[in-house]
Amino acid sequence: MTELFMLIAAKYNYCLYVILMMIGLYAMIAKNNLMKKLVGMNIFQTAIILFYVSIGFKHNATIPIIMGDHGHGGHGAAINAADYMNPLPHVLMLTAIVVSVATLGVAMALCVKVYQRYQTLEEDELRMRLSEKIKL
Amino acid sequence: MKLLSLIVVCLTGGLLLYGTADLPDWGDPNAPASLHLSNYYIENAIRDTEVPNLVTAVLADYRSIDTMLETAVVFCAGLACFLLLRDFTPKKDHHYRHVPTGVILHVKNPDRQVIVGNEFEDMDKEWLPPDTIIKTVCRMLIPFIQIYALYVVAHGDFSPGGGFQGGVILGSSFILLAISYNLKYLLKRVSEKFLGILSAAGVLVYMGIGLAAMVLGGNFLDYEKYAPIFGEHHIRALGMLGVEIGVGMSVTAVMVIIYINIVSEGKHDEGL
Amino acid sequence: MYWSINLVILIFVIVCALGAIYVKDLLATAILFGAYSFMMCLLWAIMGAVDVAFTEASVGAGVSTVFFVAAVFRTSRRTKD
Amino acid sequence: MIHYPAIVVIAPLVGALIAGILSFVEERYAYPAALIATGISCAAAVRDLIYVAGHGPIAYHMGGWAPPMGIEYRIDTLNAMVLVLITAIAFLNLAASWPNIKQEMPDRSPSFYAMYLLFVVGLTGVASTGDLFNLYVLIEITSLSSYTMIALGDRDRGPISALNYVFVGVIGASFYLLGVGYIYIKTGTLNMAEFATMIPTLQDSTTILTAFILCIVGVFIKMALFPLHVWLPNAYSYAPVGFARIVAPLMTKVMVYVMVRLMITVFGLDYIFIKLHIADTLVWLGTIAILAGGVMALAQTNLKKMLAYIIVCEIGYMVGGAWLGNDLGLTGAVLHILNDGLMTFALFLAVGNMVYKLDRVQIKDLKGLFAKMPWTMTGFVLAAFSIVGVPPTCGFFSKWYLILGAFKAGAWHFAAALIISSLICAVLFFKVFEVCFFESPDTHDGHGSDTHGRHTTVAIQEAPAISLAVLGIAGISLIVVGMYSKTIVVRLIWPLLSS
Repeated sequence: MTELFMLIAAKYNYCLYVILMMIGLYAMIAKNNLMKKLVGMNIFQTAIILFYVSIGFKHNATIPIIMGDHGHGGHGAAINAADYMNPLPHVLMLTAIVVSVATLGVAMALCVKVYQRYQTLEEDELRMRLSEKIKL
Repeated sequence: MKLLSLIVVCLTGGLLLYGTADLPDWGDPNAPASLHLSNYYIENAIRDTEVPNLVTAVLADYRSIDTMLETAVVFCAGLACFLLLRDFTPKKDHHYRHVPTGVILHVKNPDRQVIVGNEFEDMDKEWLPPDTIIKTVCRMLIPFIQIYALYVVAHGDFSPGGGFQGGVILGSSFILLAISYNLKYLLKRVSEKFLGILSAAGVLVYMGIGLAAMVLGGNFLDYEKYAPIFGEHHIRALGMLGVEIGVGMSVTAVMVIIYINIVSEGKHDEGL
Repeated sequence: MYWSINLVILIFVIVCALGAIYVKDLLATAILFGAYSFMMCLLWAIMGAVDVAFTEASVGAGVSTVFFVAAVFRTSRRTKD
Repeated sequence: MIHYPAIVVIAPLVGALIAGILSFVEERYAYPAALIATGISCAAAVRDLIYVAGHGPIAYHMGGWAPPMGIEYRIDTLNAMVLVLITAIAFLNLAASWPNIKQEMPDRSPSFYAMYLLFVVGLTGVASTGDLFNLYVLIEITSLSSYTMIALGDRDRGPISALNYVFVGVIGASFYLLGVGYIYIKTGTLNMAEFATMIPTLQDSTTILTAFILCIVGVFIKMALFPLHVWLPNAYSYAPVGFARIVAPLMTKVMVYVMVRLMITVFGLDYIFIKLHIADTLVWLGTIAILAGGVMALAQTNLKKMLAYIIVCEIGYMVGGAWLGNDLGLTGAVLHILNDGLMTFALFLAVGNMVYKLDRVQIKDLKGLFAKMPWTMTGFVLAAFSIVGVPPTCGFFSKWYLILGAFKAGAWHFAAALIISSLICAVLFFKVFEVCFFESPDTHDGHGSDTHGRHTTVAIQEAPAISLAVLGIAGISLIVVGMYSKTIVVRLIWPLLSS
């Protein structure tokens, strides 16, 4: 049992991002209101960003900004890679956050347009009004 | 329906949890992720680009095509909100408030314009009493937000920050102006045409820097090729600064475009 | 030292996420969604991703909450479930 | 220094930005700017193809950095061919759909062209990038621009189908991003070629297995394979015609190209077919997709919905063919990307002309269309023959390779599904022809047949000349590609599989 606990303790960050992702996925599928689905979508995307950022983390390492004497043309003391965090996941996640905001903005515009046409954002009322429209 | 989705979600969750068993431990320095590529970045970024902030160095120089496509995504979102929501039908009725007496005029036909001078004040349908505290505080606050935003854009090389964050802060200062006063007040100062052109111009600045490198003989977005023009010293840092400014321009304009179109449903008359 | 702060913040994050989904009123969802983004920004600042935390704070907590409230202003505020 | 790989992607982006600015400044020049941009991109893609066919793959280092550090655009025969397909269809479609867009959205057509060009940027980028994360950003550009353009179509159903597409598309793209994360955590690199060299040492780690499953599921969702196709029929049938003509032939086919790229270069054929045992289940999935797509298409009354379900059926061909496990099947799948793109483009061109004139696409409203629109219908018939698989047209040859591959791999169910679906397509299209050809057009409905088929002389209300010209080009290209399919296969596809 302790081996399992050690396994979980060593990688608890990766287990927790799965829980967040599942909350987001559940909200996207099961929620009735379109805006709630949008919140679920954003939680889903932020959970993946959490996974990426926890890849770049190193114990007792500082933030990936090289300050002080190394700064002038690199002739300073040799930079030891172990005491700086991994910059690459941070770069990827800057892009992913801005993509999720852009998608959120477009989806919001679509929600407003749906509300303009059908005066509701509830999935079941929408389905009813859609089927009514076909009959007439 | 809810139970079915719960089962699906737990199933995928279980599969992913099973997948995490083989992952390297969280945060140990010699996990494969932080050995191969990132060590190169940490050790050589200073020598290649003289930019202390590694994230900006990788963002704007090693993987600069990523960031350009990223700015194209932001431009696409701004264009999308313009395309989807903007409707150009003129508004039928207008509300004017006579400032000295507080009488409200409700002008029905659109061609009878009332000059919005010192006496008459233009206002939205859901008229809110003019809250002087919010207006004065915001009027004082906004210039400092904008200066801070420009600092964030310019200082991306040394401290955490850069084009995206600075652009969003600058955009939110305009949004604050629209919230504290009303949307027409903002649109008088920042017209929709200016925002549309600014958002496209930002990405064009980014692209121009890349294409000029191509004309000068290097590959696309290769800042090294500017050396004969701008001198050898700090050439990549200069290239990155130019790119960050382009990103900041387009992100600012797009955030304001999205806000204006969502809040006024495309009619650009009344807002939050 | 990281271990404990991380866990506390992660619990806050999950509570905000569940709250944002289950609360009935959309404006409350918007505020909880902003809190969720802010908690994520704290989490990333602790994990050393300073640029990402800055972006998430300004973009996630800042602008998307404004878009959310603007969209709720233009649509309805009550939700059934 | 050949810059063509960069020009193919950059030209539409410059065009999109200039069209974006022009839509505020000078609305008249937005359309010509868009035309020039796609023209340049198409010329650069053709130059690419000629160069690659001659001298082997190009590796274009973006920003001057070597591959693992910087991003690299690798162009080999496979994606040179797909790039030419994308840019040619983009250019022709832009020329043909000018009247349609003017009719559907008179007040905002310049910005529509800017969004259209962004969609082309995304597609060309997806087809030419050699970096895993860059592929995700490009998929985001394609999906973001297709969400908006789908919502601009039908006033009532457009936004809802676009919103459903947003939710499904985000789940698909995020699964792909998660797969790339699992790859990165295990190997530390994002470059496809470099990851392929690392795969042999990590063959049996579960992380790489989960990474593969996540990437493939993400691509399947974006590709609308059968169980995950729910968003496609609504999205494509309620989209504006000008846009449906480019998203229908290209979006799903480019995703099939991404799947083939993941199979061949990223994960490597031996890892997939020897290590994993999911090849035959995926062939079964392809078979089910073919049959279900065909059956559902039979039940449709709306012509556009019927074509959308035929796309779902075609995707089943390609997925099944690619996973057969032998080179014949893979050749068939890759050739089918090219052929199916052309066929669907020609079909939607014809449908676009009909919608331009009739504005209703229920099958029962298409009475007497042969008389009214002879040229459009000939194009439609040619494309229909190609989908069914009549020899001179290109559809037959790719189906031929797929069936050969199926026999060689002993996948009888797949071969049977191929033949049955050809029959189903035949039934589908003859149902449409019967309505268009034999029922007389303008008699009051109901007992129109008492004039026992006397053809009243009906005024020919043809679609505008430009659309007909493009339809003609598409039709001729169907036959030409059919004729030259042998050379295409030998020169382009086999060197790829041998490596």
